[in-house]
Amino acid sequence: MPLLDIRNLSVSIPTPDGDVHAVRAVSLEIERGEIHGVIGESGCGKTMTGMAVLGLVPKGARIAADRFHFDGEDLSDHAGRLRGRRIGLISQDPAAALNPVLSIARQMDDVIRAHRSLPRKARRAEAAALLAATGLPDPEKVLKSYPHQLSGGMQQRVVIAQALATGADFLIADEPTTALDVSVGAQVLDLLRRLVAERGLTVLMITHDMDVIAEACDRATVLYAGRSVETGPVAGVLKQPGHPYTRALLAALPDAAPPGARLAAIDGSIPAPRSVITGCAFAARCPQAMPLCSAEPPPERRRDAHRWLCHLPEDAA
Amino acid sequence: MNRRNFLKTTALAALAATSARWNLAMAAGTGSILTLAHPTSFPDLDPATSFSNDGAVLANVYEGLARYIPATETAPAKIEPLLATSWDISEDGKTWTFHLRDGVKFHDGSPLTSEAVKGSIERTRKIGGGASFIWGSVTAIETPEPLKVVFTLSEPQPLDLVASAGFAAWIYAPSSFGKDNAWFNAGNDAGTGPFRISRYQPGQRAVLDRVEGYWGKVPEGAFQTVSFEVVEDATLAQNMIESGQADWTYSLPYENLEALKSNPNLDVVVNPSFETLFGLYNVKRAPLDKVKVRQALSLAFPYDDVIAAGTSGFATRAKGVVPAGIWGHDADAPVPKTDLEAAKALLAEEGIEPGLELVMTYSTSQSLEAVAGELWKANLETLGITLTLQPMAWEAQWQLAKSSPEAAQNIFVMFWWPTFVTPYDYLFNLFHSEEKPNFNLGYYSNADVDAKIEEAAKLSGTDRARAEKLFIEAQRKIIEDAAAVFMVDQPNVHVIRKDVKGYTDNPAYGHVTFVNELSR
Amino acid sequence: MELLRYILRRTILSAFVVLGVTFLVFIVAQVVPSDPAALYAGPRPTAAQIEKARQELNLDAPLPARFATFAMAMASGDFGVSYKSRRLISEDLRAYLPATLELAIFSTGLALLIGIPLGVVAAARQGKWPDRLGSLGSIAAVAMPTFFLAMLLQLVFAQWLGILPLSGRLSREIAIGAPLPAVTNFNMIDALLAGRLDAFVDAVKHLILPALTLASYPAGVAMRLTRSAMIDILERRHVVAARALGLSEPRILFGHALPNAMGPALTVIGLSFAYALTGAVLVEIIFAWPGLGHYVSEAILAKDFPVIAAVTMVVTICYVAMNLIIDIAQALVDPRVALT
Amino acid sequence: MTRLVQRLGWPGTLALAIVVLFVAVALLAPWIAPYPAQGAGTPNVLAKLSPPSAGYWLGTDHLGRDILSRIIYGTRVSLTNGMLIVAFSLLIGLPVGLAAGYFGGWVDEALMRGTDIFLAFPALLLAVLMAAALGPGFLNSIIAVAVTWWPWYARLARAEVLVLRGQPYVEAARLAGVSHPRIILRHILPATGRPLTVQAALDVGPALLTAAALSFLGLGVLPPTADWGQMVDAGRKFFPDRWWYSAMPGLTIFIVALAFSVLGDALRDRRQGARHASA
Repeated sequence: MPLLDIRNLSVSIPTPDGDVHAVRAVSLEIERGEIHGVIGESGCGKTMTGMAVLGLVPKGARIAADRFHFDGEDLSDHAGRLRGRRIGLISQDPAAALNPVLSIARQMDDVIRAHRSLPRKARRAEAAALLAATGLPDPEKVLKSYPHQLSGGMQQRVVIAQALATGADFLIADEPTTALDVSVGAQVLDLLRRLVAERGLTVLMITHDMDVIAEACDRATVLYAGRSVETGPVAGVLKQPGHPYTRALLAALPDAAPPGARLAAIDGSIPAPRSVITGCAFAARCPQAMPLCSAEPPPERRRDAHRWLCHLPEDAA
Repeated sequence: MNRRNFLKTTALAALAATSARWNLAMAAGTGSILTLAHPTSFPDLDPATSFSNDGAVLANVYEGLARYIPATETAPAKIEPLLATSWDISEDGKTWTFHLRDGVKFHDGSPLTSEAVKGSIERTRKIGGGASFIWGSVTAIETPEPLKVVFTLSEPQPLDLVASAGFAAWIYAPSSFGKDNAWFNAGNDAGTGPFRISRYQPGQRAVLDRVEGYWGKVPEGAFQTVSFEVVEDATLAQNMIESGQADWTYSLPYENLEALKSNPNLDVVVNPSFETLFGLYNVKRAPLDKVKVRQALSLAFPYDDVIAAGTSGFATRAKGVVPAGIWGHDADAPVPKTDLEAAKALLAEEGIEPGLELVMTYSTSQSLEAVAGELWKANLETLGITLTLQPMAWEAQWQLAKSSPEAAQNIFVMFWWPTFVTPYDYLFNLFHSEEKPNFNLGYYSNADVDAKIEEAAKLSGTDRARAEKLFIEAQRKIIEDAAAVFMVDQPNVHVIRKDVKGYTDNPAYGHVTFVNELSR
Repeated sequence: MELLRYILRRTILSAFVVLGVTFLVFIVAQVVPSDPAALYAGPRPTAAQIEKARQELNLDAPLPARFATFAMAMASGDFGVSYKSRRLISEDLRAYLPATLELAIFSTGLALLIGIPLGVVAAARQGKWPDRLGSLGSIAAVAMPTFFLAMLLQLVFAQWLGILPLSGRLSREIAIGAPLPAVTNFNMIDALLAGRLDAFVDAVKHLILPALTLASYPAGVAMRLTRSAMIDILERRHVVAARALGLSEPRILFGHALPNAMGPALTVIGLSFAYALTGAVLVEIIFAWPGLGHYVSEAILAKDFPVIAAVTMVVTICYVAMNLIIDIAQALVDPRVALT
Repeated sequence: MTRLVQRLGWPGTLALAIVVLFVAVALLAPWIAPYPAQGAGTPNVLAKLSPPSAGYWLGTDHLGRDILSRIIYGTRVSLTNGMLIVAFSLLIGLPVGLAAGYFGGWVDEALMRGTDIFLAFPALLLAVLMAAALGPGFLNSIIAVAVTWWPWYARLARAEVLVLRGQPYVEAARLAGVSHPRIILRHILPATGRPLTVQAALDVGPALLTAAALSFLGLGVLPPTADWGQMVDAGRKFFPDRWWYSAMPGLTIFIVALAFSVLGDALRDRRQGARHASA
């Protein structure tokens, strides 16, 4: 049984001008101990999927799913309880994720106190230990600092330490390296891999960066316009992509391009979030589109554990 | 009603616990405290320069040589001995000899002597502030005996009236002659009166305590302490008198007096005052240089309406400038009645076309003046005259009036009260010719009137009956010339708690309460 | 170091502003259509008395000379004497300024105490009835004419319910019967110094209605500012992060989000304080509160220029000083501001 | 109508209706006041201080004048007051802000430090000081408030200009040698004017409140012209026994100021909404 098991998740946000379909049909199966990458362009619904798992969707948003389970518990009912206990978050921009006007000590302490009843001194020691575990060289000094006094890498480590402090075994890492220098980003990814190995964590890695997928993940899921269009082991997805979108993503990434380059070079734009999509969402941009593509939802194709949704026959991939 | 009472009761019950203790403690003490709520502050407590509402405080701390007691229905007006027991006047009215009361002590313990009297008046004159001009005709003060003072005058003057004035006539201790204004205004005093100032918070209150060994009679149940509270807000003053937080107040809206009259705990004491309201016509500026136009304006004045609307019927019609209660008042003065037709005819005679615009100035702080103006304006509108009402700060109003007849207002509305009780004070100040007018703000000038006022002044010390006749003649001339519109004599309305005994209002001393005579 | 330089710069700027204000007050005073000498000479002066006053007041000196004298006097804290009462203005201020400051500080506290929690709750329950009710209340508070609110409060609490005093600073029982020693002229402090609980309670009771009147407008503003600041902050990532870390909702609202909203809170302190200082003109009249507003309104009626100038100067200096303190506090509270 | 409601929301629409109603009342005062003469100031002594009744819906004042008629006539004074205050303030503030923002440098520095001095005064106090110096009167009280009001517009205008100055078409005009006054008049003023006018229209409410405070202090219009603030003050000494005298004009001020306030909120929300949607 996967730790996280999602089938056909949809999240829609009502607005005066009609519903915004942030997530349309996402399916995810994440096994214990893996780092599972979720990749897609901005607006594809990857962050919203993470938020839905955390139970932090915007007010009034509607969540529906055929299955929405975490370790056997239905997230529709228990997201609030699991959040911060079993499920943790590592935010995109560590500078924004830390409260600018509170000291690190205070912010660490708040988290520890929320989960364990320890005396003050013990909490302080625990905070220092957690910071040390993330590879910060001088935890005591960090504790006395304010966020703006730390470098981006250090901030991200603090954020990870906070996530560890909750005792969560499942972390959602939302673009953990985007705001960082390349070398620092790589260190953070190494840290995450190490923590997964040492502490038996499971990580849902949200990213738009193929390099992150390649470097850090075991398996990956590609999202497009709020749907999961392809999923499978990283090797398969990267080497033998099934979906034309994945192929376009990879093609748009020239070998010479610096790692971390944005995914932007595909012609056309993603469907408007308010639109209703009947067929394949990628049909309008797909170089191989057929009339059938925009009329009917594509069927699932699979090659071992590697699955994707497309009207094109399997061998066309 | 029920609900309100219910809320009130619950709220009171809730508070009872906290406040009961000290309310009880206070109730025991309030009997000997008298609280007077005054609508204005006491700017100057120096007996030499005090010339305002501060007289209300000083009259309980200091005493003059004599005191004026106005006429009642049963008794004529008289001048009562105070620090002087008696006085003599020489044949020519120029030498006045006052015999001082024996055994009177100042608050510092020193005795009252002729030297103290001389010194007080000399200090007052030397500083030259306030009403010190009342001693203007005194050329010499001699002290032949410790209890005998002789005044020599340059011309005959009613020095008994001067000596009983409410300002600048106080006698104070020699030890204070060297003190400056600030010393007095810090709350120090040097009087002979029944009370001394024990605490003074400028702009808020003056608290007076009874002096041991006062020479005069002290009634049983007399007050030990009197607090002069400055309560500018009429609503608050009314609330205080109704709830018993204050024992005496005045200047409440006339409209509210009926309700207060029916309050079983209160007495509403209505008395004529020596304050009169009038409008001086600027006789040097066209078209009010024409008698008939001025007469027309006076005919258009809504005398009865102002009394009804402005004072709820409490005031009385002014009969010339000297108000009722003062000698020289002309009860049969030929004052006009409101008659718009006659006014129209007079205007037509002078060829005044509709569209005439006139400016009336009055003091911002006087609501009765505003009411009079608004009612008059409405009447004049029917005659085609536009009256612009210009409320101003008193100093600014006065300044404009003095500038020049051409630039000044057409009508100057003001109250007048006498510095001491003599018709001369009204007539000389307001209507006697002046090179550069100080208070003759209508620029009125009539040699005949001047002569009558001057002669009457000389006679008022020695032959008051003749003086009175001359004063009345001068007034009739002024009315004939329509130099001013005489609006109303302001009533004195004081509200006092019924359990305070012995209160009488003495209009010669505006809003003064002689606390020594009161008891509870 | 940056903080020091920042403070220095702000202080110099404030000093400059105060000088400008002095000049402006002096200029305005020249427009006053009244004769100071006539006022100074007393209620019903003779021409000679006025002339004497004119000389005493040095009114015939040329304008620049008079400005120099004026500015020097102001700088040395010598406000001269009132034309009307001829009392030393500095002495009067010693009695009136504490009364006004007491009211201003108390009402500022009240405004924050009412406005900020309401703003937090409204933001947390955005769009729900506490938000709607609060927003309506805050708009009403802002639109209510101060003087009318004062009258209504008096009517309800003093005259109908009778649970709070109608006006004044202390009950007469205390003011006359057992006066407080005037140490600071802040009644609450003086009462505590003298160990007089009765007087303390009495002083607080007298403060409530005028302070509430003055607090209504800034409380409304505080509520709206806090609400919008909180809504903004609650959407920020660190709050989302704090939620994801399993922190309790009150902890997030008050422990994490509110400290970020201190900026608006400090703004409100400045605004409320200024509002109380000037609103005092209206409120002190209605509540017979013996403070600067009361003092200056009398002076205005009498065109008593030295008093008007002194009060304007003192209030403006209080106001400028308060703004300076708040700017510095902003820098201290938010560690990032110190660097800008 | 429905579109209006959609745009402003119900409270905003209601507020707009109230504002329009009062403007209409001001324009039509002589025709809709039950007693036009009394509204204009003619006393009616016999009926003084009558409580609200069929004849006098809101009661009468101390000179027997119908309060309703007085309030209706007072609408003219109060609204004109509010409008003239913002108009005068714009007249001073807009040029100052334009000049400061457009020329920058020492002109900016000098003008803005000047406005700082005005802003350093607590506004009402400065207004009271000015009104006291100028003396009471309709125009004087307006000037007194405008003196405290204009620096805000100067700041607003300056901020707008700073944004506009960098716009390519302004740069282009400048490079093409178009004169400064012409650039300001042609390019800057129209674009700055619009947001400022909207702001100013909404400020009529607060301006009216300040003016009411001044006239409450006796520094407003001269009697017998009706004015709300002055009516509240005049009625205060009869309060609470004759509550209608103060309460009716007091409530009127409250309602009008509230309407302006709610309308302002609705418009601001709408602008923000528009920005959100376009983002």
